[in-house]
Amino acid sequence: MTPGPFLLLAAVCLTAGIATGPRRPRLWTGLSVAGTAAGLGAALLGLLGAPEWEWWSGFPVGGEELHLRLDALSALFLALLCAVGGAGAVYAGEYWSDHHYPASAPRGRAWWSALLLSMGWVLVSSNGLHFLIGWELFTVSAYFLLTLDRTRPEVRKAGWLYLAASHAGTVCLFAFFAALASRTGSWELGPMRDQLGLAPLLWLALLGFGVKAGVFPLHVWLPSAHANAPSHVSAIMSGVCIKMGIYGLVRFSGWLPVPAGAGWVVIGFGAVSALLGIAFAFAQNDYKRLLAYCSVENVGIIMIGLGAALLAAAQGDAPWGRLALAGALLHVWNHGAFKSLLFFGAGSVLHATGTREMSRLGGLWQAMPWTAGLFALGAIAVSGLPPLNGFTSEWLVYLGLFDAVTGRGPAAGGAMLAAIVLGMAGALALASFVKATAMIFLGAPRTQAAVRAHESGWTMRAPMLGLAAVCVSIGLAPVLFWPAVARAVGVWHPAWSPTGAPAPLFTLGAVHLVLAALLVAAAAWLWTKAQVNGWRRGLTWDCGYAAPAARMQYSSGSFAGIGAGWFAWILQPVRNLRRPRGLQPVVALRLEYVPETVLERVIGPAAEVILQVSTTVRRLQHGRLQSYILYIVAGLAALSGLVLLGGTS
Amino acid sequence: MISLLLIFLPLAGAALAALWPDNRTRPWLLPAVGTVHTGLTFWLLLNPPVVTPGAWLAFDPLARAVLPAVSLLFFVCATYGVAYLRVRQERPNRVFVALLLAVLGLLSAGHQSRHLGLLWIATEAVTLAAVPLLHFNGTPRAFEATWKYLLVGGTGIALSLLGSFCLGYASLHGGGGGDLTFASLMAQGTCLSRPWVLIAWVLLLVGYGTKMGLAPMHTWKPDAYGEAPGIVGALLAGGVTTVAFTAILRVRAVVSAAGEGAMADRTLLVIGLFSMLVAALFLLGTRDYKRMLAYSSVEHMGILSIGAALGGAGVWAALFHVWSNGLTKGALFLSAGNIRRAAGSASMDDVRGTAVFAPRSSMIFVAGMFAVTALPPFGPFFSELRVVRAGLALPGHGWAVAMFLGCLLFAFFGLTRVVFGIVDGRPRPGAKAGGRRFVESAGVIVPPLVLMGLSLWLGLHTPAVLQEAWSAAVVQLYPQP
Amino acid sequence: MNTNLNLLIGLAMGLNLIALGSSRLPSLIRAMSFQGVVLGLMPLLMEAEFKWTVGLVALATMAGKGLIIPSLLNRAMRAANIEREINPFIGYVPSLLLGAGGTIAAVALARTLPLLPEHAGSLLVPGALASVLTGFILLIGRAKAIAQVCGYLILENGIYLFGLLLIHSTPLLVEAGVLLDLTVGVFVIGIIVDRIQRAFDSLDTRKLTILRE
Amino acid sequence: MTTVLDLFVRLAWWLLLAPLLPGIINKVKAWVAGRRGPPVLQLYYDLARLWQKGVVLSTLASPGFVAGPAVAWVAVIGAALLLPLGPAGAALSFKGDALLMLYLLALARFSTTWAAMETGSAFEGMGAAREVSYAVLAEAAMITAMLSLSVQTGSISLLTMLTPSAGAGAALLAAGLFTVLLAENCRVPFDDPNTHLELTMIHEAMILDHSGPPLAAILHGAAVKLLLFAVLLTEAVLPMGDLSPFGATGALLAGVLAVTVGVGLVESFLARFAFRRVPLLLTTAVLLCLFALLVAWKGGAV
Repeated sequence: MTPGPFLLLAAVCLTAGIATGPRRPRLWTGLSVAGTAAGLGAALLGLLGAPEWEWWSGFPVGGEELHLRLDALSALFLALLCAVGGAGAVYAGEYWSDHHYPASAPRGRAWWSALLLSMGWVLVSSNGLHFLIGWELFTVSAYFLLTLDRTRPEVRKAGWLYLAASHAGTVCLFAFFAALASRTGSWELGPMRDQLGLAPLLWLALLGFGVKAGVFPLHVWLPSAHANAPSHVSAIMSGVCIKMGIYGLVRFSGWLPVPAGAGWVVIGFGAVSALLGIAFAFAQNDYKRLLAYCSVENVGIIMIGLGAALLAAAQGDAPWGRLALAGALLHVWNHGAFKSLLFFGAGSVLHATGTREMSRLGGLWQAMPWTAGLFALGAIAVSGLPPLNGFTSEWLVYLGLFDAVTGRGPAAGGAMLAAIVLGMAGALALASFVKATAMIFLGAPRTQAAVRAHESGWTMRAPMLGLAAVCVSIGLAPVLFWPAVARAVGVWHPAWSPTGAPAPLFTLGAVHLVLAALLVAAAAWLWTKAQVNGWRRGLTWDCGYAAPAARMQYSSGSFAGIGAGWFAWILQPVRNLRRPRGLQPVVALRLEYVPETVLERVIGPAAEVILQVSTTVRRLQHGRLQSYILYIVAGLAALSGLVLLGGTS
Repeated sequence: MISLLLIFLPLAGAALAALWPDNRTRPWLLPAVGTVHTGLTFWLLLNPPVVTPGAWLAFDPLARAVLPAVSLLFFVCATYGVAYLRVRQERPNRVFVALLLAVLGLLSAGHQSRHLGLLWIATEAVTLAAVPLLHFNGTPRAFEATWKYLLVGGTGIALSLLGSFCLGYASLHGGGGGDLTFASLMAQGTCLSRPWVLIAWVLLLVGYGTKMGLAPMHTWKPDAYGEAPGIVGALLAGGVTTVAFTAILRVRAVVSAAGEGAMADRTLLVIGLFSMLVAALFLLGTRDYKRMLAYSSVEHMGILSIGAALGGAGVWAALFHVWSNGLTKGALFLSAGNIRRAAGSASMDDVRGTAVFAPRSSMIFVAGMFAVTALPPFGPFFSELRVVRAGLALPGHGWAVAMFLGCLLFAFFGLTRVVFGIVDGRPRPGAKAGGRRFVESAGVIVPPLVLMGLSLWLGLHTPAVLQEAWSAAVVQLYPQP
Repeated sequence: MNTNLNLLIGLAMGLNLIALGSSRLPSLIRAMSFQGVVLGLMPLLMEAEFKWTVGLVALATMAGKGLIIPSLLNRAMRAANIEREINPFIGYVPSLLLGAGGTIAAVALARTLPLLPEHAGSLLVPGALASVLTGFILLIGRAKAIAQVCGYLILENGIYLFGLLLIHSTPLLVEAGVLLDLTVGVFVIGIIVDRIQRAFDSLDTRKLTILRE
Repeated sequence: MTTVLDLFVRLAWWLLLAPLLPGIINKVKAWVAGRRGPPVLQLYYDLARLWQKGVVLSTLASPGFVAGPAVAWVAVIGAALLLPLGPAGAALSFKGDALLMLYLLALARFSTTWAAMETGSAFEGMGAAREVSYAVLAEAAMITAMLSLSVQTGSISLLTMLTPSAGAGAALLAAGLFTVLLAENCRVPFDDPNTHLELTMIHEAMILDHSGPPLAAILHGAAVKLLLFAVLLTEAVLPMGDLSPFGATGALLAGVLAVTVGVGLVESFLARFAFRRVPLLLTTAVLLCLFALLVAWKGGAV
């Protein structure tokens, strides 16, 4: 039983989805679900020990014959793609319905299928040229999905930023693949660790894929894109698209020889992303931006794992690298699951209230208990707390780092710092998500919009339930998922090919199971006890203040105040403060907004300079013919100079 | 002698058009001649004729590698022309049609001429024939553009003639019998007098480079493309420039036969990169979407000359790019022409939301923009990627490739900025062409669509015969000793 | 025979300087047309015995450069009844100095280039370079369209001069040069007289700067 | 069977012993101040009384308001069970349990802050914000401490990590852990458990609106957490492995007592810091642990 037929079925369904999507929403949903299910089947086959599947076809595309390959590594990412893709398709049916968006919803369905198709193509194609084709197509279809609501200028702006940044990355990949092809003499991809000459190319890949993965400081496009996209698009962009960057990194750091120091660079980027990403997240007031920056953090965690693995591989395949990489790959799944869940939740909040500002929400749990509960679950998972999946993968990464430290190898120092950073990032993530859930769902509604909120329908809740189930099951039974991850690790580095779990995953799973049971039991017990003792509802005591108003609640800005203060050096918050004056102050105001520092403080000025140059140069085309002819003479002179310069051949 | 037929058939068509009485039916001559011409060229492409060594005019491998693209482009533009001229009933099209056909004939002559002087004459003639096409719109802006085109282009022409003289004198000085066919010049090889060859190369590069639109001799381009009808722009960008490019290729072959290949490649590389840089900088700021196309064309001419500088593989890629860029640019020019007629202006400042009132053209325009900025699976992606690969294959060209890619990136920024700037948003009230609604009839939509399709097909499944033709051309330019 | 030829070339070079120095269009046109006639004579001098092709070239040149185009230009001037002042971008004295310096440089440069024995003594190469340079100076330094056309013609005369080096071996190429005159014809008739005049009611190219950037 | 028995004994130790510590602390403070002070068993009485009381729920509170304390309580107990008790070892010990313990404490923090945010009261919000923010530094300190212990012992399992003494860096580690203990358990100088000025409180501010059984769960959980840190500190510093079972038990008890008294003394002699100086102190704790780590690493003793 090979994955081939499943992949074919998936491709057919999704292609049909592109064709039928605009006209036939129901059929499209069916096709998408069927296609992703088939793809998931293929992925599972690849993960559950089917031998690496390869397929050549004589049919050339772009002058290169098709060469598809599905090994455990690509299957791992394919599984994630299919899970989120299917869930998103269902979710979109209600969230971005023809009724609400008659203009863009049909377009959106077609692009969604195109996105899934092209990402799947990237995952299975084993030819540089085809990889690039898929890569570009998925970038562009993501762009058109992101800008579904083109009427809003800020959406267009975010979309353009995304497109520009992605193209910058793509240019690096052009160079990378072209150099690879010109050095190996063919576009074919595959393991080539023995050709040591190729090592330097990995730097190009790091740059190109890093942009897509949203590694700090290459993440500039990410926050605005994820915040302004329709939420199901944010979910797949954050859950899957940026993982394609990770896929590229893992894939090629596994296939190519690794330059010395790459491990240090990767782990360094990871640490920076993890800490600064979550620091930015903590300071946000827009909950979708908060989720976006949190993705930067999680990519950082994954990069820490990958970097540790690279270091280990460089030091004679120390086994702790295997743990770290396994943790990183498992975190790819976990982040995909809970971040999509959170974005779906954010979507239904946005759907219900129409605002992305936490300071305009509050008390939504009464109106939308399902969303609140599921979002809370996602929050616990993303904060890396037991007994959910987030902790499982972070725990593996920790183990890798701790082993590296106890091994006292040359990598110990880096591992120490990484572990400490990981700890701080975890605590900050917890803070951020306590803030997010509390500001959105707890307390009293701060605006009428929050009062009028309503729960979303089943087609939006069902995908969230599915993803929540994934989070819970990876948390409670990590052993079940270990073999898949172990195979992927084995593909990355044959020396680490599958053996038993190096960590007591079974014990952890058992502990999680017991813990979960006890938590539920204790909660129920306390609840009943409270009921038995009898309770009454009363106004929040609030130190005796008689008439507490919603506006008096702790706001998201003040909640983040302390933590954001510590990172003010990088957050560069822009404050607009008007203190109350006089005995009876009429107006008092304290607005704080955290800019995207790298974009607005670094790239913005640089762009200004370039535009200045462009303006200066464009003055030369001032319409005076005489100077045009002078230019010709100048060109003549310059070329003659060039010829005479090195003319002695 | 089919190669002569390729030249004289369109010229005859031109004469017929000049005599044709009826303004309404005259445009049909364009597709009629175009069909036959394209048929002939592709027949020749499929079974190439044997070339007599001394021939002055022949369908040699280089012509075979490029001319069909020009002919194909002309054919599609001709079908567009019918619909376009129907829209422009108010203007007499006698001169326009006749000269379009003449241009086709002269282009065929230029591509096929294997003689230094003949090549120059053909190029000169094309330049002159294109003049009235430029000011078809009859606006003062159009005349200004034409005047600049003539004087700048004329200077270029003059310099290329001087260059031809120098090359001729080099051969004379090297004991040549005054036979100025490229074959015999290459045969003379290192006998050619080196100083004269160097001078000739510089003059010819600048001269034909002016025609091609390489910076800093590109100044006529934005004006001409900005003011000419879309169909003329497409033909200039996809046809006339290619004659100049092939001319440079032929001369370069002679120069490298004279042992100065390295020098020639260096100059080509530098001028190519400079063109791309200038184009990128202009694209970052331009606010006129037709002039934007002109700068984009400058950029792609830069790509061509870089390709020509990168040895056999590079030339192969460049010939590929002649096809892919010509066809894709054609689609862009035609759809831009539609948008221009629908919106009544070519400036970003007064055009917005074309997706609302010209949806199909806008769609093609956006798609073409992505295609021309190397979005797979369209043709330019593959040709440009091959240029990059050829560059990385050569030692010590890393900086050039880096600069090449950087320019591509900035050009992308500029193009997307302008294109999305006009396509998106809410249309301005009352920005209409003479109040008359522009209908996106099949006649003006299908041709650009066809061109996009061709570009796609070229990329996804580059026909073996074309690849073979390009390889043959490379062999002609880089004869194995 | 070379001496006579050099005499004529010297004359042509002198006419370059006059063209650079002349401050009124008519005198510029006159200098240019006289140079055309001079150039027309040269092929006849270069030939030991009369060849009809050469004669044809000579005749065409004299007719084109000496008569037709100057008359067209004069007609254009009258039709456009523009004031005769040239009002240059580059002043007359600087132009003259540039031209003179250029001529000297041309002579110096020509000495370094290898020539066939039969051309060894002739001033053809320096003369050609000098005229080309003069042409460029006029094209760059003059505002009036007609003055620029004259500049172009002188540039082209330089090229023609150079072509004479090849008149034995490849007469066709030289004859092709005559096509350039056609270009000028197109300039003059097609553009200047009717169009620009009508569109801008002036021939001052400083008005032709709508299209920019 | 024995394992079940063992489990019960441990639970008894943790659940029953924990409430003693706050009593002792208060006694020490009273003694220093020359007062008689509340009886040592005061907390037991309070818990018993609260357990019988009814509950007042804020109108805004969701079920999470009651579930939060329960979750926190279970999480803390779970963390405590992972900690070895001198010679008795741990109930369950596996590679990486140290990290699980830290993250169980984090889970407790999450649920208490969550419950605090339920009421929409500004004071509770303030307390929660402080709790989660200072936890960032405390977490860093704890991870560093764990790192130094595992470098010391070459293991990531609490049982083996805590058996020997922390070696050369013991003093530094002790100081660092003690500071973290004060911060994590909201004692002076970070927080004042028995002030009544809400603006200055962390933990107390968070539980303003709790009452009845949930409040009991919170208080008891806090006591267990205090005991947990005391045990951790003691075992990290003292070489438990080298002592006889009785000696070890005695040492453990003595250590815990010493830590408790120490806390009491600190509370009586130190005033609460201004909040802007709190991060400084916590950073010092991190640095202390970091130095301990470096000593353990470069000390090269394995």
